[in-house]
Amino acid sequence: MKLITTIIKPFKLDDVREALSEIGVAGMTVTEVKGFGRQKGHTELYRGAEYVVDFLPKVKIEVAIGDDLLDQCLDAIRTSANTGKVGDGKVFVTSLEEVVRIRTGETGPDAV
Amino acid sequence: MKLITTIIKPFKLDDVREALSEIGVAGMTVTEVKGFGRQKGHTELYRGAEYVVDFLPKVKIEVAIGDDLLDQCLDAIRTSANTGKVGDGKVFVTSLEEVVRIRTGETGPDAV
Amino acid sequence: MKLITTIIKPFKLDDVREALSEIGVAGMTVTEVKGFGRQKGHTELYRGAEYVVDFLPKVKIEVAIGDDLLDQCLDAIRTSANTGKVGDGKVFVTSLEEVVRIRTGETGPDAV
Amino acid sequence: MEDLIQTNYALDTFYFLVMGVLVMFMACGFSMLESGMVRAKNTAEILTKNVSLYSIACIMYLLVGYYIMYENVDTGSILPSFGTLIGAENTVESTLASGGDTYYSKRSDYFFQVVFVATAMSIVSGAVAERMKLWAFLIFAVVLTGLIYPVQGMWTWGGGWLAEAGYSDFAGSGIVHMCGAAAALAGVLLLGPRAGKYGPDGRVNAIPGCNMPLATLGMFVLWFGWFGFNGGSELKLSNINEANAVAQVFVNTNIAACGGLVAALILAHIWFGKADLTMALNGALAGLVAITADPLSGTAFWSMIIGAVGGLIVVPSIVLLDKLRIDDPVGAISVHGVAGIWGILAVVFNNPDATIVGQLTGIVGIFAWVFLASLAVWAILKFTMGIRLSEEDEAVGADISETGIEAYPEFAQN
Amino acid sequence: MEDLIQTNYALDTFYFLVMGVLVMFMACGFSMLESGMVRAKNTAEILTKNVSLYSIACIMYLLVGYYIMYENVDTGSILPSFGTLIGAENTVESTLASGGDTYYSKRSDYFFQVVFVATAMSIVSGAVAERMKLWAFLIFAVVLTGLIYPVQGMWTWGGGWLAEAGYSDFAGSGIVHMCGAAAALAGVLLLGPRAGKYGPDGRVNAIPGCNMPLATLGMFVLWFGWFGFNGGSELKLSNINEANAVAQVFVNTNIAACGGLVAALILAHIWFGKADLTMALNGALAGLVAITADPLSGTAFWSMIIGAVGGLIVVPSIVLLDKLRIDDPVGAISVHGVAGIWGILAVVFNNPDATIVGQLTGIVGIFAWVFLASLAVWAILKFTMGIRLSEEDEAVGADISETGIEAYPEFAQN
Amino acid sequence: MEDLIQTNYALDTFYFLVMGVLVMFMACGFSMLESGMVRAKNTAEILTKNVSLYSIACIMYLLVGYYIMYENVDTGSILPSFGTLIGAENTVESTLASGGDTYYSKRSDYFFQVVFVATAMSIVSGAVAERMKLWAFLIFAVVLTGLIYPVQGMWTWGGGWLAEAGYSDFAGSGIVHMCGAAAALAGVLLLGPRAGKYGPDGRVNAIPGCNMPLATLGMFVLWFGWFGFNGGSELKLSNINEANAVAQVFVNTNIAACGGLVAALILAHIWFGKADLTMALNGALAGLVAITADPLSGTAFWSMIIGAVGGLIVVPSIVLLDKLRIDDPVGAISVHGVAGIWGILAVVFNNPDATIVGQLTGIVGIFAWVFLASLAVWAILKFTMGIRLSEEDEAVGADISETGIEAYPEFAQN
Ligand SMILES: Nc1ncnc2c1ncn2[C@@H]1O[C@H](COP(=O)(O)OP(=O)(O)O)[C@@H](O)[C@H]1O
Ligand SMILES: Nc1ncnc2c1ncn2[C@@H]1O[C@H](COP(=O)(O)OP(=O)(O)O)[C@@H](O)[C@H]1O
Ligand SMILES: Nc1ncnc2c1ncn2[C@@H]1O[C@H](COP(=O)(O)OP(=O)(O)O)[C@@H](O)[C@H]1O
Repeated sequence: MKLITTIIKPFKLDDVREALSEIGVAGMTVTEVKGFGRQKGHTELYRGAEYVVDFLPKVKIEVAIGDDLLDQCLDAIRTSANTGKVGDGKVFVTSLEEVVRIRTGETGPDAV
Repeated sequence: MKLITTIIKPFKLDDVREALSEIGVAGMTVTEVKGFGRQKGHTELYRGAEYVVDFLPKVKIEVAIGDDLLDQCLDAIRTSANTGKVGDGKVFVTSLEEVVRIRTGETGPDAV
Repeated sequence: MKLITTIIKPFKLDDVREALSEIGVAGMTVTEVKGFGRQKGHTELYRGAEYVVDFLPKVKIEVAIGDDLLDQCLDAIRTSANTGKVGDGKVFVTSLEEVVRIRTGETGPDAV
Repeated sequence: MEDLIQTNYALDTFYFLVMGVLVMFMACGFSMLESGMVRAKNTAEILTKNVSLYSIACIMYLLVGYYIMYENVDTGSILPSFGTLIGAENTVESTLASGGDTYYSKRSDYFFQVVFVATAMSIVSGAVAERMKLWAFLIFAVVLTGLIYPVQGMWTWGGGWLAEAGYSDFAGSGIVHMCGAAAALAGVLLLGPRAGKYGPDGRVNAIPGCNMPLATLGMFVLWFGWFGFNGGSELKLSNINEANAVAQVFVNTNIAACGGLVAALILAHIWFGKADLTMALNGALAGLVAITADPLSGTAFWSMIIGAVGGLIVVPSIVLLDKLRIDDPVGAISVHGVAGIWGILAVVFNNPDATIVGQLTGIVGIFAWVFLASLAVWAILKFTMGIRLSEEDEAVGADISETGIEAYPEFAQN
Repeated sequence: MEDLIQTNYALDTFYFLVMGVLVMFMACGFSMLESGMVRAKNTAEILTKNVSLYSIACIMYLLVGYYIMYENVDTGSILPSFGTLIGAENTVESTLASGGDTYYSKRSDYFFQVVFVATAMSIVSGAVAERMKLWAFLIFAVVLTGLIYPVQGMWTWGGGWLAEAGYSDFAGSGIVHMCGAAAALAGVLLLGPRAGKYGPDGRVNAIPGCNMPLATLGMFVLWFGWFGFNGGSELKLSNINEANAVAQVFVNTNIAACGGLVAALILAHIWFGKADLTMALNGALAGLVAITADPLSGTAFWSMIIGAVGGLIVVPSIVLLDKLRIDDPVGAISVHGVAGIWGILAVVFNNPDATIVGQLTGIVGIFAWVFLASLAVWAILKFTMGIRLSEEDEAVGADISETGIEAYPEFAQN
Repeated sequence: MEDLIQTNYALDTFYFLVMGVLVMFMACGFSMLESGMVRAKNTAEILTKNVSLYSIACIMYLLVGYYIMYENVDTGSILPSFGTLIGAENTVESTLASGGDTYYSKRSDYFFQVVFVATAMSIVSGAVAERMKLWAFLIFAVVLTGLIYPVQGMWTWGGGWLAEAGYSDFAGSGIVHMCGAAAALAGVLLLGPRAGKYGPDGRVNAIPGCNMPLATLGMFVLWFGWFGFNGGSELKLSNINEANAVAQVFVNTNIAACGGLVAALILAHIWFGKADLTMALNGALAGLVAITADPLSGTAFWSMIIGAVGGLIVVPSIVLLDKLRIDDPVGAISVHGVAGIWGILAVVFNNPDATIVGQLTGIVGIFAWVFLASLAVWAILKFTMGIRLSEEDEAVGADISETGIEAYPEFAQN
C-alpha cells in the first residue's frame, strides 16, 4: 500500500477531492499547512512598518491506497490541482507497511 | 523503527494518549485534521440556504516507536479509539529510517 | 529521496528555515501541532479550578530532499533548532518513493 | 415666563442631543453587525467602509446636504436649491420673541439630522459587502449623503412635494431605511453576487458570517440607538403631552423589535428546523424598521403586531432575494427595504391623517429617485474606476487588497 | 406654576426614559458577558437565548406582568389579581390637577420596569448555559417574566405584603438580582453540571470561557447600564433634593463596583497566585449587586466598602458552589444571589428605616417563592419536553443542535 | 422663581450625570481598542489592566485626588494642599440662596471629574502594553490618579497658577490627554520596546493587532463617550445660550473626528498604498483630542479642519516614534500627546482670550510635571519590583504570566 501526501493550493481542495472520489478513493485526511517554496510570499505595510509573509497557506491531503491505484491517483491529483502557476504544490509517495481500520480491526488493503 | 500515524475521533484523544502512555510510549505529536470517508458529513441551513459540511473534525496522532512496540501499540490504539461507529479512523504504519533527538543528538531507538 | 519530518519549538521556525535555505533546500511545508513528551505541560487555575495543559505547541516541518542532502539537512536542523532544553523535538526520516511537482509534472529529485 | 422658555429650550435641546448621540452610536451597531456577518477575510475592509462612511456623511451633510434638505426650500418643491453649510444659531432674543415656537438649538438639529444620513448610508455597506472596491464605495457615499438623500429628505421633512402629498413617515421608514435599501439594491444589481454564492443549477450556497457575537452586539447597539432614532423624532419633549408622546414612542419602538424578533425566530424554527440566530437578529431589526414610520399613534400591543409582521416578512424576503440571485450578505435590503415598505403602509391603520395613496406616493417617489439616481452613480463608477474587486482580490479577501491589514491575523482559519 | 409642572413632568419622564434605555442595554451586557464565558461551540445558542429572553420579557410584561405587579394591588396583599396590558396614560388635566404628585408618564414607567424584568431573566441564562435546551429555556422565560417575577415584584414595589413588612430594596438587590439567582439555582439543580465539569474523585475541572474581550465588554456594558438601574430607581429628579439624591446614587453605584473589582482581584491574586480577570469582572458585578439594595443612604466611602465586601464574598462563593457541584459557568448565582443577600442585609447599616427582620423577611419570602415556583416549572419542563441536551448534542455543542449555526465558523479551534 | 432654580439645578445636574456616564463608558472604549491592537497572548492582561485602572482611579480620586484638585485651593498656587474625600453636598437653602450660582450637585461634579482621571490613566495602558508587569502598572495608576494628575488638574481647573497664566483648555487636550501621553512616554522610555519590534539594522517590524473589530468598536465607543467628555465640559445647560453652546460642542466634536478620520485615511492610502484601518481609527481619535481644547469657539467647518490637521499629524508621528524606537503599540502617545499639543495651540485661532504664550506655558508646565514625576515613579518601580516582564514571560505572553488565563483559549493561533 502507498501513502500519497500532496500539498496543494487551498482553493483546489474540492476539485482534488472530487477527482479522487471518481477513481474510487474512499477516504482522505486534510490538514491546513503553510508552505515555503519557489512561490514567494508578500510584503505588507502595517502602520507604516513592513511585515513579510513568508509562508503561504496550503492544504495537505493524505490518502492511503492500494498499490494498484497509485498511477491513477497521481494522474488525478496532477490534473485536478494544476493551475500552471508556481506554487501548485507537490505529491510525495511513501510505502505503507500496514493499515488498520479501527472500527473493524480489518488490516491491509481492505482497511483503506 | 516505525512511525504510526493514526486518525481518530477528537474526543478519543485523551483515551488514546493514556493507552499509549501505559505501554511505555513516551512521546507523540498531535494535529487537528479534517477527515473525509465513509462517515458522511452533514447539511445545515443558514438563512434558508444549504451548506454541506463534507469534512469532519478528526485528530491525527503520530508516534515514533521501536519495532518491538508495534503490535502493542496497534492494539492499544484499536482498543482505546474504538467506538464501533463508522468514522472511528485508521492506523497507518510506515518504516522510519532514522530518528534524531535534537536536544542530545541521540539517534535510532534511543531517540524516540 | 527522503522525507524529513521534524518537530521543533515554534519560536525556532525562522532559524530552521534559514538554516535549511542556506544548504539549498528550496521548499518546505509547516504545520502547527501539539506535542506530548518528556517536556511536561503546565497547570493553571481558572476561577479556582485546575486545568492541566498536557500538550505543548510545536511546529512540524516536512522537507523532501534528494538523498545527497540528508546529512547536511540533519546537521542543519540539529544546530538551528537546538536550545539544549527538554522539548527541543525530534527528526524523523522516511524514504520517499516518488515525488511529483504538480505544476510541471516533473518527478523524482528534480521535483523537490 | 421668559425664564421658563429658556429652561424648556435647554431641555428640548438636551433631549435632542441625547437622542442624537444614541443614533450616532448606530454607526457602531452597523459596523459590528456587518463585520459579524461577513467572512473573516473581508472584515477589516467592511470596518474601514463603516468608519469612513459615517465621517463622509457628516462632512457632506455639513457642507451641502443640510442646506439642500432644510434651507431655502419652497413649499411643495421637487427640485432643491443649492447652498452650503448649516446657517446661523438661534439668538436668545429671537427665541424669546418666538414665545416658545423656536424650541431647540439649530446646531442640535443639524446633529440629529446628520446621524440619520449616516444611518441610510450604513445600510448600503452591508448589502454590497465582500466584493466591492473600497474607494468606489466611498465615492458613492459622497454623492448619496451630499445629494441623493438630502433631495428626497427635503421632499418630506423639508416641506417639499411629498409633505404636500400627505406622505407620513414619522422617523423615516422610507426616508432613511427604504432610501438606504434602494441605493443598496441598485449597487447590488450592478455588482453581482459574491463568487460562489450561487451554483450553476439554481443552487444557493450559504456563506456563513464569521462572528455571531459581533453580529448580536451590532443588533443590540442598533436597538439601543433606535430609541434615539424614533424617540428624538418627536422633536419636542418639554410639556406633558410631548413627554407622554416620547414615552409612547419608546415603548412602541421596543415592543415592535421584540415582536419582530420572536416572530422571525419562530418562523425560522418552523421553516428551517433550527432557531437561526441571524434570522432572529434580522427580525428584530425588521420590527424596528417597520414601526419607524409611526411609533406614536398605535398602542403598544398594536406596535408589537406591526413589528411581528415585519419579522414574518423579513424571513421569506431574504430567501426570495436569494432565489432571485440578489446577493445581500447581511439582509439589508429585506430588513430596511421590504420591512420599511410594510411600515410605511401600516401607518394607515393607526394614523387617521395618513392615506394609502399618500403612503404609496411616498414609496414610489422615494424609491424611484433613490434607485435611479444611485443606479446612475454606480454605473458611472462601474465604467470608470470599476466597482468590483478583481476575482483574485475577492478570493484572497478585501482586507488584503483594500486595507493591507488582516482583521484577525493571528487566528487560524479553516 | 402649571407650566413648571409641565416642564418638571417632562424632565422627570425624560430622566426615566434615559435611565431605562441604559438598563435596556444591560441585555446586551449580559449577552456579551455570557458569550465570553462559555465555550465557542455554545456561543450562538447563548446569544439566541439572550436576544429571545429580552423580547419575551417585554412581551409578557406588556401582556400580563405589569398588570399583576402594579395595577389593582391591594395594600399588603400576597396573591395577585390578574389582568392584561398597561393601563391608560396620564392626561394633562389629571396631571395638572395632581399639583405635581403625578410626575412622570405611565408609559415611561412600564418601560423602566420592563427592563428590570429582562435583567432578572438574563441572570438565569448564564447559569444554565452550555447544556440546556433552547426552547425549554424560552418557555421558562415566559413563566418567569409573566408570572413569577411580577408576583414578588408586587409584594414590595406594588405595595404588597413585603412593603408592609418593612422590606427595603431600593433598586432590587433582592427583587431583581436574587430573584434571578433563585430561579437559576432551581434550574441548575434539576439540570446538573456540564459534562466533564466534575471528575469522579471530587475533582473540579476548569472549563475556560472562550472570549475574554467579550466578557469584559459585557461587564462594562452592565456597569454602564447600572447607572440607569440604580439612578433611575430614585424615580424623580426635578428638584434640588432629588437631583442630589440621583447624583449620590451615581457616585455610590460607581464606587461600589470599583471596590468589588479591586477586592476580588486582590483576593484572587493572593489565593490563586494570578490576577484572574474573570474574578475581577465578577467582583465588579458583585459590588454593583450589593449596592443596589441601597445606593442612596450611605456615603461614597461606605459604598465602596459594601462593594468591596461583595467582591470578597463572590470569590469564595464561586469556589464553594463548585465544591458543591453546582455548575454555574458565569458565576451568576454567586454574583446575583450571594452578593445580593449581602446587599439586602447591608441596608441596615445606613438606612435607619430598614430592620434586620424586615430584610430577612424579604430574603426568605422572595427566595422561597421564586425558588419553589421555578423548581416546579423546571420540573414540569423536565418531565415533559426535557430540559437537557442529549449527551451527543452537548458534546458537539448547542450551536449546532439548537441554532444550526456556528458562532465562529471560520476559526480553527483546538 | 425658586421653583425654577430647583428645576434648572435638576436639569444641569442631570445633564452632568448623563455626560459623565458617557465618559465612564470611554473606559470600555479604551479596553476594546487596546485589546484589539495587541496580540492575542497579551489580551487578557490588557483587559485586566483596563478594568483595574478605572477602579483604582475612582477610588484614589475619591480618597485624595478630588480634594487635591478642587478643595482648599489658593488661587494661582503651584503646590497642592492635602486632604481626603469629596466634601459635603449642596443644601437646598444654600443653593436657593445662591440665586442660581450654585447650579449642580457636588456629587455630580465628583462623578464627572473622576471619569476624566480614568481617561488619562487609560491612555497609559495602551502605550506600555505587551511587556509591562501588571502590578507595577497598577501601583503607578495609584500614584498618577491620586497625585500626579490632580496636582496639574488643580493648576488649571482648580484655579491654580496655569489658570492665572491664561492657559485655556476647555475639556482637557492638555490636562487629560497630553497628561496621559506624558506619563506613558516616561514609562515607555524606561520600559523599552517589545521584543522583536526593532531589528538590528534600524528595521521596524510590524506587530499587527489581533482583532480589528474590537479596535473599531473601541474607537466608536470612545467617539460616543467623547460627546460627554466635551459636551459636559460646558458645565451648564439650562438656558438658551448654554444650550446653544452645548449643541455647538456636540457638532464640533463630531465633525473634528470625521475630519481626522478622513484625513488620516487618505494620507495613509497615499503613503502606504492601502487604506490602513488602524490609521483611520487613530486619525479619528486625534481629531477628537485636537478639538478637545476648544470645541466651542470655532465653527463646525473650522473644527473639521482642526480635526483633519490632527489626523494628518498623527500618521507621521506614529511613523516617527517608530523610527526613534519609541514603541507604542496603540499609538497613544501620538494620538493623545502630539495631537493634544496641536489642539492646545489651535485654541488661539478661534478663542480671542487665549494667547500663544499662555498655551505654551500650559504645554510646558503640564508636560514637565507629569513627565518628570512619572519618570521618577516608573524609575522607583523599575529598581524595586521591576516593571518589565521576563523575556520568557513576554515570549509566552502576559496573559499566562500575569493573569493565568488565556483570552482566546480555544482558538488556534498561527
Ligand atoms: N522540498 C519540499 N519539501 C516539502 N514541501 C515542499 C517542498 N517544496 C515545496 N513544498 C511545498 O509545496 C508548495 C509549493 O511549492 P513551490 O516551490 O512554491 O511551487 P511549485 O510546487 O510550483 O514548484 C510549497 O508552498 C510547500 O508547501
Ligand atoms: N484512504 C484513506 N486515506 C487517508 N485517510 C483516510 C482514508 N480513509 C479514511 N481516512 C480517514 O479516517 C477517517 C475515518 O474514516 P471513515 O471512512 O469515515 O470511517 P471508518 O474509519 O470507520 O471506516 C476519515 O475521516 C479520514 O480522516
Ligand atoms: N515518540 C515520539 N513520536 C512522535 N513525536 C514525538 C515522540 N517523542 C517526542 N515527540 C515530539 O517531540 C516533542 C519534544 O519531545 P520531548 O520528549 O518533550 O523532548 P525531547 O525531544 O527534548 O526529548 C514532543 O512534544 C512531541 O511533539
